[in-house]
Amino acid sequence: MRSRYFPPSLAADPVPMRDIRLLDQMFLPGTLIGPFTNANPGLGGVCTFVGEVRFDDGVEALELTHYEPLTLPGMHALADRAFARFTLMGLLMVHRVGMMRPGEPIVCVSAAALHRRDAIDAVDFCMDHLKSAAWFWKREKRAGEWHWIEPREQDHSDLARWQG
Amino acid sequence: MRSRYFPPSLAADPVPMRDIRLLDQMFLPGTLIGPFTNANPGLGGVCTFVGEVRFDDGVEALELTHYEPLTLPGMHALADRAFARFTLMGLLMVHRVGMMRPGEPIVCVSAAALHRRDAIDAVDFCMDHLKSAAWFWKREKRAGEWHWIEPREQDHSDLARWQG
Amino acid sequence: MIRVVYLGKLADIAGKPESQFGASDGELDWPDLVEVLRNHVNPAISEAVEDSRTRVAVNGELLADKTYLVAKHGDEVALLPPVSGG
Amino acid sequence: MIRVVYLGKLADIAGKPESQFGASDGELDWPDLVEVLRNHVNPAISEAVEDSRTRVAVNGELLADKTYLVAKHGDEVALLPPVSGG
Repeated sequence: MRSRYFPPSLAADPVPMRDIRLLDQMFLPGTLIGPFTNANPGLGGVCTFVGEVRFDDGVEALELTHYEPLTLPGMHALADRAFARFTLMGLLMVHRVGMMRPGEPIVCVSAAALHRRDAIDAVDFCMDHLKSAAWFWKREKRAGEWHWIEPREQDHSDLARWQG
Repeated sequence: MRSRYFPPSLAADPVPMRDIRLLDQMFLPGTLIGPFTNANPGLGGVCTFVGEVRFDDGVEALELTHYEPLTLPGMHALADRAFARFTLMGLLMVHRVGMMRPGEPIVCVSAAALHRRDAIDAVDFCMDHLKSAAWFWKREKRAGEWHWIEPREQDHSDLARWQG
Repeated sequence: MIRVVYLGKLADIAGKPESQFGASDGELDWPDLVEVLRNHVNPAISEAVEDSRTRVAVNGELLADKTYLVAKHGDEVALLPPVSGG
Repeated sequence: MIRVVYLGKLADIAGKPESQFGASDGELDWPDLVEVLRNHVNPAISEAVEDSRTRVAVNGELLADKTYLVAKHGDEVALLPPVSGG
């Protein structure tokens, strides 16, 4: 292993960079990721996942309800677990709430690390756990009527990947 | 499973979007990822990995040599394998060659898919295989002298993850 | 008064986003809550909160076992159905 | 003439990025190449290309087994050391 040189700005501030937000308005992921990357000088890699509201058959809109006393603490607790599990320099986790149209970004998770395995796995881990950690309920509007989206089996198998 | 609605632009052009480049000049990942995302309407998620030249102890510069008759065909063959293995809408794979300074982006892989598992796994797969697929040789300059970087054991274990 | 908040589709089942209940002795336990929901809201919401997948939080703290609920005057009780997939 | 290209650190070992070799009968096979490198470049490059991890491409096509090399006039033979980690 080679030893690492940390640029002065990082050496002076070894606290990992954490940016966790709930937004009730449309956002542009690029406006978050650029500053996030620049806030982590000396990184080896940044992995970013952006989820958008899909153009599912006949879906006109999607609404996300959350319970504020649980959502943000849940996202911070998930960030704590990601920082404990992976060697990260920074973590950005942004989630939309409220009403969205197909094509709009709904979630953006970005992890900066010295090594790419940590960055990629941290994003994968956060995405798999975000729904169960942050208590979002979704309903979609089809033909003018709202329908709640039920839990899926896939969510459980996603979480099982990280056990043991 | 819900059926999917594809917006007209996608339905008219079902060929997956592929953007593979070798660049011998500094690039800004954001200027590639925005247009890439917009070129894939109807996507569910985009995963992007950007690798930067690390600030390793005393490293002043990094130089990547490649062998042109193998590099670009190697990257296209890797893209073929990613499209065969994952359900992707688009794949962007950009790699720097030539001389770079610490902090400069060296690689950017971005995958767009209907489902996040495909997008994340495709980026992970491409990053693990890029070095063996594309024939890059690296040397770094320390105290004014160039030193070749030897293969690492980690690279073999990265590839073994995708076997079987 | 104790504030009860209905999340996700529980709000549709209750027909409102929240209710306020008084407790004669100042405390509301789990059997009290199930009964007050059945009698003062509707039987469907009472059944829905008894679903094993419905979780309960008091003042933002999730209960490991909702049947141990003890809500006091001024508390906020949130009724949380399973989160959505997709 | 046959063009031989040295990639990565092989260029340092050879002391140049490429060489041109003639072949008396118009063809150069693997033993010919190893010998011509030893006699006309230096012994170190000859040993380096014999390393099992050094691969060979002819006109951009990787050889599955480099010892089956047959290079003809006008061909480009690339000598490829293992790619770098990191």
